[in-house]
Amino acid sequence: MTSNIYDFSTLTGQIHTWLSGLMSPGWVTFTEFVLVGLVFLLAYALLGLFLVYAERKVCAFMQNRVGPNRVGKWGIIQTIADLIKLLLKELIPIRKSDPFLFNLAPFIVIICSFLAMAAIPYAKGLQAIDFNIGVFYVMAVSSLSVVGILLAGWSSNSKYSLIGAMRSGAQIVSYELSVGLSLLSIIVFAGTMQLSGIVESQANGWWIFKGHIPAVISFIIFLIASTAEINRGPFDLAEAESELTAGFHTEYSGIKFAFFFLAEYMNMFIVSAIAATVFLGGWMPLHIGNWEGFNQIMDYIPSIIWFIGKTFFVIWVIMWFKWTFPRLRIDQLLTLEWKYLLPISLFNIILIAFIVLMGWHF
Amino acid sequence: MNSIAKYLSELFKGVSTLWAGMRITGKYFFSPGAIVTQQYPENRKTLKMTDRFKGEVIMPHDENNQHACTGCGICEMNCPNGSIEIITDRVPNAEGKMERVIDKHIYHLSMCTFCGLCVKTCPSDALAFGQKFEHAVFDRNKLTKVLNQPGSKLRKEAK
Amino acid sequence: MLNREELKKIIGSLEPDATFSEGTQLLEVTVPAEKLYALAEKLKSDSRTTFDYMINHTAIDFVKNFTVVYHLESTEMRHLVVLKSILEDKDNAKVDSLSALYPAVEYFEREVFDLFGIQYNNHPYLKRFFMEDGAGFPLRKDYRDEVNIIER
Amino acid sequence: MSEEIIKDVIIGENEEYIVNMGPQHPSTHGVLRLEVCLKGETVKYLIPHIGYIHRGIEKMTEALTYPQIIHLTDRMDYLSAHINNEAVCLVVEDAMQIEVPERVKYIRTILDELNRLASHQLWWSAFGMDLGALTTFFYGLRDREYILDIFEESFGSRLLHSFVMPGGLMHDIHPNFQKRTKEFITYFRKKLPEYDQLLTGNVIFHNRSKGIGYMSKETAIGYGVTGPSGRGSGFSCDIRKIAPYGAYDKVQFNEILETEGDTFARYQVRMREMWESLNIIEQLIDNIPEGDYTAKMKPIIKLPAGEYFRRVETARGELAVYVVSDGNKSPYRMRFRTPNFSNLFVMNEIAKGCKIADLIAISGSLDLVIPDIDR
Repeated sequence: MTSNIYDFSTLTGQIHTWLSGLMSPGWVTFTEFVLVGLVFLLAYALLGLFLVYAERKVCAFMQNRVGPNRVGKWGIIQTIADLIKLLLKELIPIRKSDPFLFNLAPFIVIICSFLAMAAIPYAKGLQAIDFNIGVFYVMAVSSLSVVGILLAGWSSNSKYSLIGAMRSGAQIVSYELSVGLSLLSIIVFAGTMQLSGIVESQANGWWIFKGHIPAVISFIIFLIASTAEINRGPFDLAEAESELTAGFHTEYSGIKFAFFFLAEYMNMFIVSAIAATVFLGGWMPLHIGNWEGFNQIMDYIPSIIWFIGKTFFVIWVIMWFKWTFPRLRIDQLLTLEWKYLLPISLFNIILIAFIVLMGWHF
Repeated sequence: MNSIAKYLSELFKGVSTLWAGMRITGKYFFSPGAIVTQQYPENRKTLKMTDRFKGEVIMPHDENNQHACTGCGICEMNCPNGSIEIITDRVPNAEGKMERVIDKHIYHLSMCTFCGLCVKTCPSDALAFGQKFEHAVFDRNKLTKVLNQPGSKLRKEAK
Repeated sequence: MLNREELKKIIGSLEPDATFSEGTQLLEVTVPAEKLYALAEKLKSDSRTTFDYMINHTAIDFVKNFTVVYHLESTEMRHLVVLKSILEDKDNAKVDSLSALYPAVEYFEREVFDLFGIQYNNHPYLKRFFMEDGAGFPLRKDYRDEVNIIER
Repeated sequence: MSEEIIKDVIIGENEEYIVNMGPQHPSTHGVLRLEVCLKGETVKYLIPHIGYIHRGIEKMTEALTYPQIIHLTDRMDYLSAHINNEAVCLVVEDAMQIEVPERVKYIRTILDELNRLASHQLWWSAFGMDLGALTTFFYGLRDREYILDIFEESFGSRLLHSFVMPGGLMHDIHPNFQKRTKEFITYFRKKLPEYDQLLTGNVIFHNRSKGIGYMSKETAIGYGVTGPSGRGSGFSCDIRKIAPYGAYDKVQFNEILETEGDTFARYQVRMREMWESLNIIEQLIDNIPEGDYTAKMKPIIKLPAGEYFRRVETARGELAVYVVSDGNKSPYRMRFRTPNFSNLFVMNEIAKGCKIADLIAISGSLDLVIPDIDR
């Protein structure tokens, strides 16, 4: 049915056969590692820069402003200028800090977001590793970044940082539950944890449409909980600009600060990509049941465009949250999780299990 | 059962208030006409300050390079910050009497708070506010200005 | 709201040592420094006056003496009174703190201490306020600062 | 190990954690330093340290003439600059027994209310930002710009206008003034409901502000907390009602009182005051009588020897000016009882036992302007 979607595995297969003709299998694997790594590094940097720009533009339009418009047309290379500035800035050593952990923390944070990118299916056949436990892997890796944040807060010998880090710890650990449960609901629908499998299972409609109201509820819960997990407003307590100046990265400067900054935006990208993949069909075009003609037309739009479009829609919604709501207090944040989101998502899972048992979903 | 109903109604009420807020920001996101930012250096040509704008203190000169300042020193006396200094000179006039004229009307823009007392109290309306507001310079000394133009004279009222 | 004469009568009965100034905008009561606290306490608790709101407290350096001034208002009856006390000994000026009666006055008193050097008995936290490094008492008339003050 | 040591050292029951908030901190709105003693996230006590921008205005006044003093009062509470100016003028007019023309009274009252509106708008913007709703800042400032433009057209400056002189005004209002003010009223009446939708109704905002920083009426009176902060506790302290000045005795308006005494009550007082200010301006703007813009004044203003005391209601509370004159052209002693000075020190009382985030909300709801505290 999805025959005329371009499959990127043909391209990667061609590259593989071409490389195999040039060198021995060991070197082929090595070269492919390096190539994939380079592509990811490039994509990571470009995406990060673009997301910072997008955030600034989105918030500007919401606030009746123009946003960056000086560097380049519509300020499009503003973030590159910012990056150069950050690269040139002095790395300030903090007295009485733990230098090893202090320097290690930004790398932990950035590596975690980097690792999670590997398992996301960007287009048909375009996925670095297709784990059979893909959802589980992404969740595990992305929640590791709390270690980096805690280290950053503890090692920088600043009270603001420490408070921010402890808040972040409490927050990420508790919201992990809701994220897991809301993803679990779709796993129950799809019957697989493999991300490519989940995408394939949405060939006749996205889960948010197929799964009735429970899927919508779990999508909303996922959005809220993942916003909290990536420390973005209204859950940006770890940074809490007006309370803790900059929270856990108060003491960081220059490129180390840029790492935190970049990781924050990439985490936003990752959770949006997961949301798009699991709930909105990932790279799968909009298919409705067995309307063959409609589905054929939709297939002409390349799968990568579908993926990026959906991901950026979710990113926009997350930004919309941030620029509208006041920040929660730490106890209210935990109340929201333990008294509202968790019971609802547990109830939701039972409902979904029931629906699946009765075969009521499409 | 009652508590569950209360729980759910609270939940929905909360969500609806959140949606009300999001509607506002969403509305502005999709209405680029509401942008209020002024593109400052670009709109310099069309940017016109109001005629009462207190940009700096100036001494208007007419086309004959004449001003109205008699050098009485009232503005200097009234200035709360000492940002006006007047150096007067005595020169003989046509009838041979010594007459007071200003040599230099020194104005320290860096000290001025734009209270308007000098302009208000000037008995001969020699001072006024200029609309220029781009005062940034690299050297502080450039903010000390001599208001009377070189070679200017006191305007003689036609009697 | 009591008028001036009624207030005068009540205050006169509460504190026989009080003297009243004539021809002033508000009713001004001058009491000896050691009786200030007792009078303020009576003025606050007496149901006829109920001066419960301390608007302002400050001091004036009259070269010969310091005068501490308290502006009191009753939030129920909306009448105002000015309490004054003259401290003759300028080098060792001391007055009872009213902070037990009016929490607000604690900070006004710290300010006066900071700017005039008037000591307050029983003050909970009498430390320099604006000028934590201590640079004399600038609101005294004999204060000189060659560097920062331009004499006119 | 004794139980005490276990509590002290291992559990850390009595552990104190002192954080300096300020002088450079995003939410202290100026150079205020709060020495906050924390236990975990809970505030045990706090000590405000002020004086970072103490300029000695009271000392400076002793060397300046009365018209010159006016421009210094702008720099105290810069958000209600006009009302500060008026306070000094009222004192001078009181002392010299000058009857200012009706026109001046009307214009002054309109400007008072416009200034109050501008101040409350900035407060709303900054309060939202303190709580993390960053968009409020731009919406508030966007609408404040209208008022500032009106100010700029009439007085030449936007924030510190020194427009009021003893005996009247510096010059007459701009011909466009009435028209633009009316335009602003219609514009702002449309925008105020948006404020409510964006922040007032928001469930997160309710949770952040309701029941936080409770201040009883007795506390408010005892600490001298005036203005909207005091009225949020039911302390009736509106000088515009108690001792009307300007044209306040000619307009119908209500003193806004809330009795809850928490952060939300203080917020509500200010929001409702904005509506009330619009009402006051609307009543006056069409009825400005014709006449002179200043009373006849001597060129050198000398106050008769004596003591003068006058109070006005600024956007933050009660500003009292106390002048001791010895008959010279500059005051012997001039004292400004500024509203924020008293409003600040109640913080230790009402912020005890709340979280850091609440501390920020409380300091936002008290609407502190630091130069006004330091003078």
